[in-house]
Amino acid sequence: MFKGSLRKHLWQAMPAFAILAAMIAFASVFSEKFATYANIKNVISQSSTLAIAAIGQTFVLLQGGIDLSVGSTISLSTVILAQVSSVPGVGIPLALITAVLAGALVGLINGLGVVRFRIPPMIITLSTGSLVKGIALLIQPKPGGNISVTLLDILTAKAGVLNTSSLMALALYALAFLTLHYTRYGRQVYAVGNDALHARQSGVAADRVVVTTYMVSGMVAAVAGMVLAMRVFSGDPLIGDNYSMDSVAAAVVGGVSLIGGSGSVLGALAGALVLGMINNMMNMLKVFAYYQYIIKGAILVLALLVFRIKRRARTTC
Amino acid sequence: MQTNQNEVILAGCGLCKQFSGNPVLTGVSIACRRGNVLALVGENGAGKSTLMNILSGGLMPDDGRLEMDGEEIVFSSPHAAKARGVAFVHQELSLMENMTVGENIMLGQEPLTGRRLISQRALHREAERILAEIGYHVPVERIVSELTPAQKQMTEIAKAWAGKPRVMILDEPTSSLNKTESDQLFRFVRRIRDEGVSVVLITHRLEEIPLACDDVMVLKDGEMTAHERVDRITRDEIICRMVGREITNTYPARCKALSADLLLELRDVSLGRELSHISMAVPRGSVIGVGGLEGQGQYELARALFGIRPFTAGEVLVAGQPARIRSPRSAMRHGIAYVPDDRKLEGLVLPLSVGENISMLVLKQLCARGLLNRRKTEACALEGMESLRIRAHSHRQPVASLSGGNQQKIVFTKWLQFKPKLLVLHEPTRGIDVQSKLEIYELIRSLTAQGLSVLIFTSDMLELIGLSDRIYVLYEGAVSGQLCGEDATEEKIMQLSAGLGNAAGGGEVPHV
Amino acid sequence: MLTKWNENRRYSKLPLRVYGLLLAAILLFFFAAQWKVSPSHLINIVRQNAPLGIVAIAQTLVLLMGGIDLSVGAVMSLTNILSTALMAGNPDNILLGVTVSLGFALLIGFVNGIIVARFKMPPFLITMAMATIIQGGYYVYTRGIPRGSLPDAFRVISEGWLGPVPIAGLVWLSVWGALSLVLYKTPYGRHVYITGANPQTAYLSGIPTMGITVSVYMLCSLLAGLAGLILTAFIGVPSTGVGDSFTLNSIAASVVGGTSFVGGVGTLEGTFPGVLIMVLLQSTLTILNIPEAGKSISQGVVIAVMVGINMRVRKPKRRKTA
Amino acid sequence: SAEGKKIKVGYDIYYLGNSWSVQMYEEFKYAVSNTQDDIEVIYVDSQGDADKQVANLEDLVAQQVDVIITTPWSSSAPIPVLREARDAGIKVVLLASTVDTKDYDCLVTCDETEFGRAGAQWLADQLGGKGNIICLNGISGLSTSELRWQGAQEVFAKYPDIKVLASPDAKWDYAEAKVVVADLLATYPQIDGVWSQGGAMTLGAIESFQAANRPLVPMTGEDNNGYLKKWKELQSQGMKGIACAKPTWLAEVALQKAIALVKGEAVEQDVIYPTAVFSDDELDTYVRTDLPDDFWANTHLPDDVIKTIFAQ
Ligand SMILES: Nc1ncnc2c1ncn2[C@@H]1O[C@H](COP(=O)(O)OP(=O)(O)OP(=O)(O)O)[C@@H](O)[C@H]1O
Ligand SMILES: Nc1ncnc2c1ncn2[C@@H]1O[C@H](COP(=O)(O)OP(=O)(O)OP(=O)(O)O)[C@@H](O)[C@H]1O
Ligand SMILES: [Mg+2]
Ligand SMILES: [Mg+2]
Repeated sequence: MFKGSLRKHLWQAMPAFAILAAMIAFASVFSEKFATYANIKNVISQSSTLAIAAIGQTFVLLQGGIDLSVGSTISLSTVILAQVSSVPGVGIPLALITAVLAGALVGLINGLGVVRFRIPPMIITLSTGSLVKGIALLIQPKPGGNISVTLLDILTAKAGVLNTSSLMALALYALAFLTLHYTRYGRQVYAVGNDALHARQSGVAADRVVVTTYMVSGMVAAVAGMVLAMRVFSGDPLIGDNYSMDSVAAAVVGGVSLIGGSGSVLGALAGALVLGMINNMMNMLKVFAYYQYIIKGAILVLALLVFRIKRRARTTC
Repeated sequence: MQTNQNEVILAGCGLCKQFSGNPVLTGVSIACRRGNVLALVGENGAGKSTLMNILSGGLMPDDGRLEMDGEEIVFSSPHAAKARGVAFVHQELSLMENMTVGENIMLGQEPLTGRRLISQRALHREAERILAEIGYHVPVERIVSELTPAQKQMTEIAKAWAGKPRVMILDEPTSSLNKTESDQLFRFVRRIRDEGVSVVLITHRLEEIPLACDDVMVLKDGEMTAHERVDRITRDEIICRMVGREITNTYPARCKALSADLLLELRDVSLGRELSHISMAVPRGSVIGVGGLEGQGQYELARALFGIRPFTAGEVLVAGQPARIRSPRSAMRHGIAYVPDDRKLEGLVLPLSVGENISMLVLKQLCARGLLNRRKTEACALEGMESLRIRAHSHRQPVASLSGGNQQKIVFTKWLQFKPKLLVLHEPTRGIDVQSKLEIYELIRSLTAQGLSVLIFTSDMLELIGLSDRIYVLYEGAVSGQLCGEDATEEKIMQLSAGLGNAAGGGEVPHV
Repeated sequence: MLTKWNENRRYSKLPLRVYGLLLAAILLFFFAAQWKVSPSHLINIVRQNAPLGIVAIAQTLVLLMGGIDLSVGAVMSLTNILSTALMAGNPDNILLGVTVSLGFALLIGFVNGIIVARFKMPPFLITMAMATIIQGGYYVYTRGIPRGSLPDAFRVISEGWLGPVPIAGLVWLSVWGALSLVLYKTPYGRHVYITGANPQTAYLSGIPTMGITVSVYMLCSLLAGLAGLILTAFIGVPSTGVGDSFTLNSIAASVVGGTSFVGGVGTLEGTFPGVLIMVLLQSTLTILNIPEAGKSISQGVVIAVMVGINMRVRKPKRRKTA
Repeated sequence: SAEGKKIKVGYDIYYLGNSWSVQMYEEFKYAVSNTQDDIEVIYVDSQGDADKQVANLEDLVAQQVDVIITTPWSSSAPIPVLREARDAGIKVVLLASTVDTKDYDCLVTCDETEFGRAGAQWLADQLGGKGNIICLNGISGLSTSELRWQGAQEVFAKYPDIKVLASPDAKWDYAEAKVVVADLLATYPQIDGVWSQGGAMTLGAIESFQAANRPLVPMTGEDNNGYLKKWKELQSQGMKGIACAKPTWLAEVALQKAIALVKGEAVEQDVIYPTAVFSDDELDTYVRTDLPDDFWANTHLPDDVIKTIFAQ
C-alpha cells in the first residue's frame, strides 16, 4: 500500500505497536478496571500532551538533531495561557497566538544556534531550555493564574472517549504524516537527516530545513502546553520538565532513529502511547511505586531490545 | 569529431584557492563548451575536485571569477549552481542511504499531484525513465543502502541528469564501474554531448580518454600544464605533463612460475546462497586476481576471507593448515590483511591524523614499556607517508582534509605496516593517479618477491590482466573459469564473466 | 624553530581556547565578588567540585568512544546509599562499603556496555532507562528511607588537606592524569578514539570494538562510583537522588571543554576547564544574588555562548569540499 | 460507600524521594493498620511531578475509590481532576498542602506562611532587628517554597535594618546548601544570621560556616533530625537555633477524616494546625541521636515502629 522508503520507515514502527498491543492485552486480562470507559478516557487524555510533543521531537530527530527544550517550552506555553487567556475580549486568540509564536521563537533560536554557531543540538536546546524556564519563572513564579473558562470548555469538549485535545492530536498526526512523507519539505527533512552535507550538495537548503524543524518542534510544544494547561487548568513554570526526555523516548521507542533520517511519525504516536500507558497500567495493576521505576525502565529497554532492530553500526548518542 | 559551435557555457578565469595557507589552485582557467567533453586529469591532490567544486558552487574561489554565458556569475551554493544548470557528480557518492533509488534521483523535483502532495508512483516511474535514458537498470524502489557501489554510482549520475543540466561534471565516475558499465556510461556521455551538453570528466584511467572525450586538460600542483584536443596528444605526453617526467612501462613484470607452496587454499567454500563451492589456490609470492561482472560474489568472497561474514561451508587452509576465520581479528592472526573498497566508511578514521591512521594496526610495536613512544610513532608515520609518497602537509593533519587518492594510499600504507602474509585488496587503486598506481604495482611486486601473496579483486580489466599471475573469474557466486597470467585477454575474461565457461580451460581444479 | 612552533600550534590538540574561557570565567567571578574573594577560595572550589570533575572525565571517555551515559547521576546516588548503609558509621566497614558500591557501579557499566555493544542499541535511551531502573532499585532497597552513616575516617577524602592541597582535588587531578596517560599514551586509548570516530573501521582493523565499548562504559560507571563516594564523603549522610543533577552537568562540562557528540573528538585537557567554567559560573550567579529565574536564564545563555565561541573558532565556517 | 462495605481509599504519596513524605506515608500506613474500619488502600506515587499527580488521581477516580487523600504538589494543577472526583461522588481529603479553590471535602495541614513567619520572627528577635542575613529557599515555583518565603518576607519587611544579602534556592538539599553558603561566605565578610526553609539545608549551612572557620550565627531550620543532632552537638558552643515543624502525623488525622467523610459524618472543611516551633530548651526532648538524619521529630509513631522503620 505504501511505496518507497515509507514502507521501511513504517516497518521500524512495528515493535512499538506490538509492545503497545501486548501491554493492552496484559493489562486488560489482569485488571478488570483497565478496559473500562473511564480508564480508556484517562489513557487518552494522559497521553495527548506527550503524543503532541513527540510530533515536534520527531521532526527534529529525523533531521538529525534533538530538542531538549520541549519541556520548558511546554511550561512557558501554560504560563502564557494562564496570564493572557482570560483577558476579556482578545484574551483567547491573543494567548494562543503568543504561545505559538513564543514556541516558534524558541525553535528559531535553537535552529540558528545549530546552523549558524554550530553548537551541538543537545547543548543549544538544553541552554534555551534553561533560558525559557527562567523566563517562565519570571512571568509566573508559581503555579496558578487565570485560564479562560471558555477556552477550557472548548478544549475539553467531549466526543465519546475523545475530547478536543485528543482530536487535535490526531489531526496534528495526520498533518505531520502527510508533511513528512508526501511533501518536498518532508523529503528534505529526511535527506538532511541522512547526511546534511550530501543533502546540501543535492541542492537542499539544509540550514533552512534544520531551522524549520526546530520551529515546528517549538510550535508543536506550545500546542502541547495548551493541552497540558487545560488538564491542570493553570500555568505552571515547572510542569513540562519531564517532557523533553519523554518525547525523545517516545519517538525512539517508536522507531525514529536518533541519528536521523529514518522512522515515522506514526511510530512516535505508538511510542507516546506506550510511555503514556505505563503509569496507568501499573496503577491499574496496583504495582507499588517502588517497582514502577524498575518496570518502566525495563519496558523501555525491552521495547528497543526484544526486536533488536538492526541499526547502522554507527549509533552515536 | 564533428566539432560544433565553440560556444562557452561556463568558464572559470584565473581561479585560485588555498586551504589553511596551502595553495591548491593557482590561477587556473577552464572553459566548458557546448557539445564538448573535457577530460580533466592530474595526480592525486592536483586540485581537480577542488576546481570542480568551485565551478559548481561548492567552494568560493579566493581569486578569479566565473562566467556563465559570457556574464560574470557568483554561485552562492551548489543549489544556485544546479538551478543554473550545472550538475556535479561527486567523487564520493552523496546519496541518501535510507531513501529509495527513485526518491534519490528525484530529490528536489518530486512530481506533485493536484493537492501538491508527492506522487510516489509517478516519482518512481519518472526515475525509471531517467535511468533508462542513461541506459542502466537499477531497481528504483530499492533502498540505496542495499545497492552495490556501481549501482550507487549510476543512481548518482541519474540524479544529476534528472535536472537536465547544461554542464555535467563527473568526478571519477568510472572508478567503481567495470568495463561494460563504463562503456555504457561513455555512450551516454557521447549522446548528451551530441545534444549540446558540456561534460567535464575526471578520470585516472587514461585509456578511457579517447573513448569519450574531445579535449584534455592536465592539472599539476594546482596549475594547468596542458590543454589539447584529444587527437593531438598521446597518452605518454599526458602522463609526462601530469608528473613532470616520462613514464613508460606501466605494469611490472610478473613472476614466471607460480610456487607450489600454497599460502591460502579454499576448498569448496560456500556462503549461504551468495557463494557456492568455490575452490581457489593462492601460491606464496603470487598475485591472484579475481574478476567478473559487478555483483557476482566478489564482495562476499573478499569479506568472508577476512572473517567479516564467514563462510558457511567448506574448508580454508592457511599455509596448509585448516584455519577457522570467524572475525577480522582471527583473519589478522593468520596474517591476512584486507583493504576494503569503501575507504571512508571502512578504511579510515577521518577525524584522526594521518599518522594516527597509519600506525593504528601496529600500536603495540610502537610502545616502550607499555606506553606509546613518540619518536617511534612519528617515525612510523613518516616512513608510511614516504613509502607511498602521500601528499599531506604534516603527519598530524586530519585525514579528512586529504584528497581522495591520498586517502586511499593511507589505507594501503596502514595495512602494509601490519606486514601481512596475504593481502586481500578490494579495488585497491580506485581513485589513484597513474604514477601512484604504478608505484603501488611495483610495491606489490616487490612485496611478492619477498614472499607475500596478494589476492586482488578489481573491476579494472587492465589492472586485472596486467598484474595477476592467475585470474579467477566469478559468475553468480561460483568460479566460472581461471586463466593464467599470459593467456588472459579481455575477450576471454568477458566470456567467462558472462558465464560462458570453457573459454580457456575454465573450471579445472585449481592446482598448480 | 618558529615554523616548527607554528606547525605544532596549527595541529595542536590542546584546547587553548577553553583555557581562555576559563580565565575569563575566573575574572568574571572575582569581578562579581568585587575582588573580595581570596584566591584560596578557588582551591576550595576545586575541592568541592571533585565529584563533578571526576564524573565529567567519565562522561568525556564515553563521549569520545561515541556513546553517552545518562546513568552516571543515578550511579552516584546509588553509591551514596549503598556505601553509607554498608559502613553504618563503622570505620572497619569502609573497605566493604567501597568495594561493594564500586562493584555495583562496575556491574551497571557492564550491563550498559553489553546492551549497547552487543545489541547495537542507542546508548542515549539505554542509559536513560538504566538510570530509572537504578532509581527503582535503591527505592526498593531503602523503602524510601536511606539508612546508615559515614565513619569520620572516610570523610578525609573530602575534608582532608595535605598541606595546602585538598585531598579531593588531588584525587581529581590524579584521575585526570592517569586517564590522560591511558588515553594518549597507550594502544587502548588510541583504540577508544578510533572506535569512537569510526566503529566500522575499528572493527575491520581488528580492534575488539565490543570489548572497548564495554570497558569504557565500565570505566565510566566505576569513575561515577568514585565520584559518588567522594560526594558521599562531602555530604556525610545517605540521601536519595543526590547524584541526579550530575548527569547533565557532566555532559555540559565535557562539551564546553570541546568534546563532541560524534565520537573521537575531544580531550580530557578540555574537560577540566570545562568543569571549572561551569561551577564558577554557578558561584558567580549565587554571589550576584540572581534569583532562580535569572540564574536559569543566564546559565542557558552563557553555556550556549561559550560553546558557540568554542565551536566557531575551532571550525571556521566553510563550505565543505567533497 | 454504604455502611459495612469495605472502604476503598486512594492514597497519593507525593514524592518517594523525600524523607518527610516517606515518613508521612509510614505514619499513614501505621494508622491504617490500627483502624477499626474495614478499609483497602490503593497507593500511587507522584514522584514530585504535578502532571503525574493529575494522572494518578485520574487513575484513582477510574478505580472508583471512595475517598482520595492527596498532597497537591501544585496548588492549581489537581483542581480539575479533584472536581471530577467529587462529581463522581468521591470524597477528597487534602493532606499537608492545599489548592487554590475550596473544591475539597477536608484539608489537613499546617500554615506554611506561619512556618516562614515563625522562623523569621525568631531570627529578627535574635538579631535585635538589625543585621545582614542570608536566606535559603526551597525550589522556586513550588507552593511550599513560595508560601514560606512569603511569610518570612512579611516579617523582614517590618525590620528596615535587617538586610537580606541573598536568597538563593538550595532545593532543601544538603549539598546544594553547602556550596551556596560557601560561596556567600567567601563574598560577604559579615553575615549575622541564616533564615532557612529547612530540610537538610540548615545542616549544610552550619557545615559551611565551620569549614570557613566563621563564627556560628543564629539559624532557623526544620525538625529534621540531622539538623537537630548538629544543633545539639554545637549547643554547648553557643549555637542558637530554632526548628519549625510540620508534623507527619497529619496523615493519621487525614485518614480519620477520610473515614468519617465516607461514613457520612460531619467533618469541618479546614483542619489547620499551628506550626510547632522547637526552641533551644525543647531541643533535648525532640532530638534523637540514635536515629538517622532523615527522621523528622514531630511524629506520633510509637518508638518501636520508628525503630523498625529507621533501623540502622
Ligand atoms: N577542506 C580541505 N581542507 C584542507 N585541504 C584540502 C581540503 N580539500 C582539499 N584539500 C587539499 O587540496 C588538495 C587538492 O585536493 P583535491 O581533492 O582537489 O585533489 P584531486 O585532484 O581531486 O585528487 P584526487 O585525484 O585524489 O581526487 C589536496 O592536497 C588536499 O589535501
Ligand atoms: N560492523 C561493525 N562495526 C563495528 N563493530 C562491529 C561490527 N560488526 C561487529 N562488530 C563488533 O565485533 C564484535 C564481534 O562481532 P561479530 O561479528 O561476532 O558480531 P555478532 O555479535 O556475532 O553479531 P551477529 O550475531 O549479528 O553476527 C562485537 O564487538 C561487535 O560489536
Ligand atoms: Mg578528487
Ligand atoms: Mg556473528
